[in-house]
Amino acid sequence: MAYKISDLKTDYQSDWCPGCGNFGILNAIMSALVDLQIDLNKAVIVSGIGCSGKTPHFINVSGIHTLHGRDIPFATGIKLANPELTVIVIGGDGNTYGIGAGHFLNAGRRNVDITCLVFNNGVYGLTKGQASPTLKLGMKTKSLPLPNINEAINPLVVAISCGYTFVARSYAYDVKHLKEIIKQGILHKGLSLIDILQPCPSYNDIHTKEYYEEVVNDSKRIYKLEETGYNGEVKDPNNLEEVQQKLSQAILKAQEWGDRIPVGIFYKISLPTFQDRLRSRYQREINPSKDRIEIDKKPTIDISNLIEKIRVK
Amino acid sequence: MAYKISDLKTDYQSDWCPGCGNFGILNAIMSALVDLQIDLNKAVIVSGIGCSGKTPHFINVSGIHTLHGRDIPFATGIKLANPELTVIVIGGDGNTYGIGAGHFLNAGRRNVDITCLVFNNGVYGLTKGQASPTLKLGMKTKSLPLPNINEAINPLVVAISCGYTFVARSYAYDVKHLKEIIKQGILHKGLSLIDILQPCPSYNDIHTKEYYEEVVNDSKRIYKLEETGYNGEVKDPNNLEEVQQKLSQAILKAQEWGDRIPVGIFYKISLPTFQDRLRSRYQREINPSKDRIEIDKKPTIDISNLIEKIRVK
Amino acid sequence: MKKINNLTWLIGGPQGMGVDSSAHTFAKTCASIGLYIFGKREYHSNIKGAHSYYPISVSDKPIRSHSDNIDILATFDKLTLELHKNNVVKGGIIILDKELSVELDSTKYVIVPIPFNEIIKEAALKFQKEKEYSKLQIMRNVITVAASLAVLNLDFEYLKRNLQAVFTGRRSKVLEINVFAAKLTFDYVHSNDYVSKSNYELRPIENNENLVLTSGTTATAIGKIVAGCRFQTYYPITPASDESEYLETHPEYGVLVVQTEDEIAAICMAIGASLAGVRSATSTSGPGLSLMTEAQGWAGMNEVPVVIFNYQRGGPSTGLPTRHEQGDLEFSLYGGHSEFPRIVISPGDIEESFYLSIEAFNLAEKYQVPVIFLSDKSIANSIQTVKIFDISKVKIERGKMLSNEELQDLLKTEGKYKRFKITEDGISPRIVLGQGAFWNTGDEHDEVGHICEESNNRTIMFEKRMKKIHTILKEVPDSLKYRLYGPGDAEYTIVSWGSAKGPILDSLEELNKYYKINFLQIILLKPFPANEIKQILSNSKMIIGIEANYSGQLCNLIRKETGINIHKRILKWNGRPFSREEIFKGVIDAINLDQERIICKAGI
Amino acid sequence: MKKINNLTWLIGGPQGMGVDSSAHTFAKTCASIGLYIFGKREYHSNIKGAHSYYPISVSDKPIRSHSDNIDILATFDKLTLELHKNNVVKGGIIILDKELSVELDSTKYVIVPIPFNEIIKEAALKFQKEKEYSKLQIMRNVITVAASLAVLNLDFEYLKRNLQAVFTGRRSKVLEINVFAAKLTFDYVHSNDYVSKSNYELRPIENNENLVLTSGTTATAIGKIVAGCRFQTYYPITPASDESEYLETHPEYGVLVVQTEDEIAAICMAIGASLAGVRSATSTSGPGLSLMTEAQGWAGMNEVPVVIFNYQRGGPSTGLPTRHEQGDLEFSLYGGHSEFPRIVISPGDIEESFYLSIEAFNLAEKYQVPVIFLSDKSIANSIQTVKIFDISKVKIERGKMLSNEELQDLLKTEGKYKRFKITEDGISPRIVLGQGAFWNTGDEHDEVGHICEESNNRTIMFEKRMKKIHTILKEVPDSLKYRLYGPGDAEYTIVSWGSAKGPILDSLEELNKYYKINFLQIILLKPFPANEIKQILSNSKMIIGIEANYSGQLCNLIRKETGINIHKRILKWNGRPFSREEIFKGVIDAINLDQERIICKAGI
Ligand SMILES: Cc1ncc(C[n+]2csc(CCOP(=O)(O)OP(=O)(O)O)c2C)c(N)n1
Ligand SMILES: Cc1ncc(C[n+]2csc(CCOP(=O)(O)OP(=O)(O)O)c2C)c(N)n1
Ligand code: SF4
Ligand code: SF4
Ligand SMILES: [Mg+2]
Ligand SMILES: [Mg+2]
Repeated sequence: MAYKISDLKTDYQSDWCPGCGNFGILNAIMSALVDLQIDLNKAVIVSGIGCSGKTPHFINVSGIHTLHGRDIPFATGIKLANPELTVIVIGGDGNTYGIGAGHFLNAGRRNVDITCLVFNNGVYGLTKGQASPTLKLGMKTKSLPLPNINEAINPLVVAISCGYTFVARSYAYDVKHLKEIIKQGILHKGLSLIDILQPCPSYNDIHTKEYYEEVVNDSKRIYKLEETGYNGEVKDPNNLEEVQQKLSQAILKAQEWGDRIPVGIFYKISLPTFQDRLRSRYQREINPSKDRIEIDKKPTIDISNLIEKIRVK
Repeated sequence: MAYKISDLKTDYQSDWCPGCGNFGILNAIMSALVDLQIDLNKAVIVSGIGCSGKTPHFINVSGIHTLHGRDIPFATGIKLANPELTVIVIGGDGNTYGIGAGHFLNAGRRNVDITCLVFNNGVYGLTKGQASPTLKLGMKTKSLPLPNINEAINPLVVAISCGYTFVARSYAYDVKHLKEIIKQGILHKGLSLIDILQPCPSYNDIHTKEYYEEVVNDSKRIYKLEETGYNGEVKDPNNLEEVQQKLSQAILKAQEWGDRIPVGIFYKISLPTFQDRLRSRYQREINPSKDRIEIDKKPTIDISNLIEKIRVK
Repeated sequence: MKKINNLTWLIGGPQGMGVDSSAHTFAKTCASIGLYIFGKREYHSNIKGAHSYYPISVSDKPIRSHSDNIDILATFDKLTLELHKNNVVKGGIIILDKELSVELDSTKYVIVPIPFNEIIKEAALKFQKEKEYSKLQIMRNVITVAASLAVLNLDFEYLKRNLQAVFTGRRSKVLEINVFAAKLTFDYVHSNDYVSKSNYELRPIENNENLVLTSGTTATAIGKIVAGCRFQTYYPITPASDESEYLETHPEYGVLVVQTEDEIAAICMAIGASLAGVRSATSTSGPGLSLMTEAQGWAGMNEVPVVIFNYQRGGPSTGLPTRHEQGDLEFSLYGGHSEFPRIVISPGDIEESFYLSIEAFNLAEKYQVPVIFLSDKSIANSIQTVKIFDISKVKIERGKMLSNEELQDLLKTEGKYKRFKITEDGISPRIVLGQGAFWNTGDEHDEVGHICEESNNRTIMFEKRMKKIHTILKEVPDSLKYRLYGPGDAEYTIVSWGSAKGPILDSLEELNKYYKINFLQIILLKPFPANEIKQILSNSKMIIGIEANYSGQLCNLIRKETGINIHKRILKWNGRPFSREEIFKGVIDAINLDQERIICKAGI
Repeated sequence: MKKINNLTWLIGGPQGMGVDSSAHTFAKTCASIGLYIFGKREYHSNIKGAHSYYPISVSDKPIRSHSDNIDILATFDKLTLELHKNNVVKGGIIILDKELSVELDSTKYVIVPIPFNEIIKEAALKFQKEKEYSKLQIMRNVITVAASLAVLNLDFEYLKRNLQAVFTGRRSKVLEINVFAAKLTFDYVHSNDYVSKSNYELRPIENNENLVLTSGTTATAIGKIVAGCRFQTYYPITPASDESEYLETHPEYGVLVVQTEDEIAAICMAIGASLAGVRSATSTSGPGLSLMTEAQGWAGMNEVPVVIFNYQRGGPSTGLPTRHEQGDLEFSLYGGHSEFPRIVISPGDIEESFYLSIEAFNLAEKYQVPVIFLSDKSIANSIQTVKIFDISKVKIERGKMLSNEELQDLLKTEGKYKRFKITEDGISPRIVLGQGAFWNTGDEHDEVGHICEESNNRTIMFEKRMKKIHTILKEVPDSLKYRLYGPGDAEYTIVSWGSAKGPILDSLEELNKYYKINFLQIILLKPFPANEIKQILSNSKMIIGIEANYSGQLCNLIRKETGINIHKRILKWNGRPFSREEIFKGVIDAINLDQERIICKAGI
């Protein structure tokens, strides 16, 4: 029988601040699971550290709440060890683009089939509102004693330029849109980044719900790419020209910010996942978790060929 | 009196392999210093770990041979502590784009006035030729037992998208071109990345001197951007349209690879450096190394205002 | 008869609702009438809503620890009442919302129900802020404090003066309404005659000591400013970041503070700045310290003075980010592959945090080694009245740094500057970037600083570095190595370190009524002053180790370094610091019970 | 009379010029005639050109260490001659290029000048490769080996057979020319009558032992395959990466090898894979281990079995990347903030590397803890003839893993699966990702795995984890804790660990001619088997610690854990492993000299 959202709730009470955007995201994640009816035993939520990092405790599938910035490597190990698992990764913007940036970038090189959600609130929430790597130069949220001295990075452009095959943005309070994007991210075979604009009412008084939802020049600040005819999907990955064009378009679009903030899928391409590459390297499907390594405590592997090579003759 | 290249040599013998591209780079660095007549007491070369990392030992200015991937943070600390120093950073491609990627990316947010050279040879040289983050998927150098299973990143695009204000590429065996680029990088006020195509004859038999210098379709594979009329420099940093256009142009251009490989300055913009930002934060020039902290072993600072605030009254 | 000027007051409530600021107001007001204060902050790793609380001990004598026994429990939510009421002493006072329906034993407690909503409403009316009624709920804090001070029969003026000091700047526009609400509360308490029911009273006293009321992170930050630290890096982490934020909010003192992308960058930048001749530091807690492991070895290898301020918190891993532990000792001693000289010092309280942070830089520069300043959450987040920092006691010693003239002379006589010149004491004359060329490398190197794999050079250069251990132990004065409190000829010796000092000192007098006991506080943990410690401990019939960790890391260290066995261990790892009652009982038990480990578990 | 079948042969030359392959050919050939081999590889952290060398000890009895004394020095460059000639014994043989003009004392050495160029030319001519003359210089290797074996009067067929084994695949097309050159060399040596001048000879013997000739990294890699390790991560680092590359080049055994972006990712991925039920490991050396500090704590906190293979090399920092040290012990014991249970085991040689790497996974899974397998550069890079790996001895034990059926039963009876259920022995039944929902967090947690800051839970949960220490010490058999060699009732006891075992064993017999000495090798370093070790050591009149580090880390550990003082320490930190002569002399000195530390410095 199909499971419902209520089946996905744990006893563990979420302890986010009232009005936190995370509630919307939590909702969207659970709804996406419900819509897709992902096998609950096979779903894993892997998170980093931060307010965002607490999410797995609130969802009734396996939850691995890891270290600050290391969620992607953990998730990679999990997925490679058992490719049958559906692996969703959750990190804060400080977590993923700050301390975890090296993994964030290098993960692109592998295209492992996991879905990374970044709760982007412009601050280090759980440590009381220091500027995160997505807060722009000169901004002064209520949590900062002085204006931000660092420039922001553009996570979408970085992701596109280092190999992510699904790059999208959504908004915490548009649960419906977010849910759809998450579903597509999960369904996408390959590495997905979904950057989620997440108001943090406690510390970020600049990127608030009101800000994001404000109507500027007669249209909502946040608008949906798909509603403008934008299509980020590469139809034919072998068509270099199309790839080039979609890539440039995505990078350009990702730079739009201010009065108009686009959400949706910026870039999507179907390329061999790490699993596909392993298949050709090992000449078979690789699922280490399925390997029976012992029978009655005796090793199952035959190493006589290896021994033969070093044997003294 | 002006110093010459011979004044820049140390007693310490370089121990690179015969034919290594690093010799050309070493030459270019020394020539750049000579051309600019940088004050030798004020020049510092900071390196990571790898064959590349040994470079400072061969040059007669202060050389800080740091940890694998940590050269940029060390250099940042040095430059901020004493902005009068000329700081040149040297890292391998594994060093800077692999283990050091988190710093590489986040350094862009600060725009500290240092010049980063990356000796890009496609392999982890000093550990015997494993694939580096710039080796493309499926390539099999002579050092690899099996074809590379990871995709490459594009360091130029990443640098541009995370805030580097001078992004260039050059080639180890074109010492003249490389020297000029290094000079411009040093003169540029802000964070520079110079990615240097560096043949590693011991391990990389794909990106060889012969490969780079090959004539394909009647023209040399490596060609100079400036010779094609390309101009990566933003004239007016306040002109958002120009910035946008130059940025897109650079990102597009940086994707060219194969039969035609461009070298030169892809992107250049004049923006406030971290030092400039500090100046406005502290309302004076900040050079911690010039602060006299004691006189006759007595602290020079007056903390009575701070004490007043916590004083029991 | 009323108990005068000696009590523990506790306030609790949901995080983010003003518990801290109430506690500070209460503490400051008490301090302002000449009393001594110790306050302990307990909070969850959560931004809003979880239960936090803050006991403040007040005394007419210096006080350095918290008590498990609450004399006055001030609450404005039910949870606080539930959680803490069992710790209220008989005859204690419970202040609560009049509207809360709870059963409390009024023969045991003096119950003071306060009509929070009525007071707030009245104030709102008076200031025409009825529409902001829900926002005004924040005044529950002031009302709670006012009720407490009223019951204690303190003159309203003292509170008023402190409110004036608190509500400044942006907040000055709400000063008046707060004062008004406080006054209403005072009047309410007085008119309902709770004062006479109270068994406690506060009275202003003469206090000739010049005191400050401050926390460990602030004391350390000020210490850094005095020490001449001009470069500080940090990556946000509880409870360390308070210190960096203090420095950040005081740019006029010229400390360049850099928030880095991670702790690896933090330590590497600090080392870089030090190479340019700047006293530099980084502040962190457990997980951050773990990430600084590799770079510490580089600093050791290249003999770079750099100071890591580590505020221990509950571990391992993320652990209990906002809770106390003294669990990082062994890691601080041995973090990093292979061996290199390093100094580990640990302050025992807020006052020492100030002076020792200055010494940390002196030691780093004199011996050209990385220094770990091992503080802890309890020191970091507690507040205490301590003697005003005496700058005239402070000396800044930068060790063997060559001036430009000295360098020129050296170049003339020796031809070449050798950064790692072999010397008797293991310390080489040092120049900084900008003065002239020198080389560093994480590889083993020759005297000049170039990579060198030759085997004899290795033997000598490794030994040169390690020689500094002997130099340090020879030169560092006893006062930086340890402190001995209590009778010199005691039968029993307590040995401890870090913030356990406070509750130990606070129970030592009482303990000495029963046994002759002294207390050895170890400050220099690495290199370990084995000779001195051995001598002191060998006079003792029974040695009792006290530390807030599972295995007794200091006890183990002492055995390793001196061969002396610590007979009893009083340990605690539930995330809460020792109370003075726990120490008292623990020591009595240690002496009397046939039990090697005594585990303390108090605290909510 | 000639010395038969007992000699040390050494080859040296510029890195990248075939020193290693020459040594392997020589070693294999000697092994193929029934002899025992120990070979030590010494090389610079450099790709091409720096001096490297490789002594091979050959014996008719098992041999486990290198010698400082060279019987046969085979060189093809002058530097090698200069550096090593003083170690050649009187009557030893020096093989060199005839064209080298060097002064050598021919009364002391048997000098065998070889006309390398002539031989190469003749071979080139014969195979019509005159144009490739400079490329053919690589044949100097084969010629040197051929000259050596010829002087030792071994039948050419043995070398030929080994060359056939070496020159396979891509290289088979150069087999013939190499054989031809080797034969020319043999003929040259014979026709110039160097054989009769030689004081050494090799003769095939009957050897009933079934042997393999292998290195530490290979033995460990094969051990992993047998153990069922199916996920291995690494970031390139010397000397560890050889092991990962071995696994990478054998994909048919199904070990998924991932080269990561750094060592932090390496350990985190391995932990991740383990959570999915796969035996997983990562291999590294010092700097990498330093970067794995934080994640170890997470694994400890979440009770995840994961094995870190750490090949110690010269430190601190980058140190001496290709040289030996046993310096990471203390760091392995205490790496990471706060405390968590962990196992540290150390193999003493190549053979143990195989069996212990399997045990490492068993221990990790049975006790659900991170395990550090502490090997070292000497074990990693040495080659040795060891008994063929006996798979029938191997047991795979996965501990308390629940099958799906068991999980269903549990859910029926208990309602809920609790990953961190409190149990007597501290170990909770384990399920893996894919079986059902469970939670992990680096925060302190409740039995289910959710964050929990409550103080009693903390006390209990911390204790639950630490309880495993007792369980481990109780259950692990003595054979995994230590090994005792030599007389049980010895007056003197050597205590050591890791690769120092080889030279100690190789001198023990000789030492026992003078004193009654035994040798205690400690394998399980954490948790420390204090009771067992204490009992063994307390019988001894003098305990002599031997280790390749500066301070004697094991000696210190023993004192910490048992209170027993190690009387003498034989130490070495010049980057080269102990030779058997050093151990012999060191122990004699330890017994006779009034000197606590005996420092060894041999090796180039
Ligand atoms: C290695 C390490 N450094 C620092 C911390 C402290 N820390 C906990 S949460 C956090 C900030 C998280 O910010 P972000 O990733 O943006 O998540 P958010 O709380 O905003 O969701 C930090 C720095 C840590 N847990 N580990
Ligand atoms: C933390 C750490 N991990 C691994 C190493 C080993 N290591 C030394 S050099 C090197 C490779 C360097 O490759 P790259 O940065 O590309 O420099 P190259 O040698 O190619 O110039 C590695 C991985 C190290 N020194 N430190
Ligand atoms: S601090 Fe911000 S991100 Fe964290 S729970 Fe509160 S509102 Fe949400
Ligand atoms: S290995 Fe490659 S990069 Fe390193 S020195 Fe040799 S040729 Fe140069
Ligand atoms: Mg955030
Ligand atoms: Mg490289």
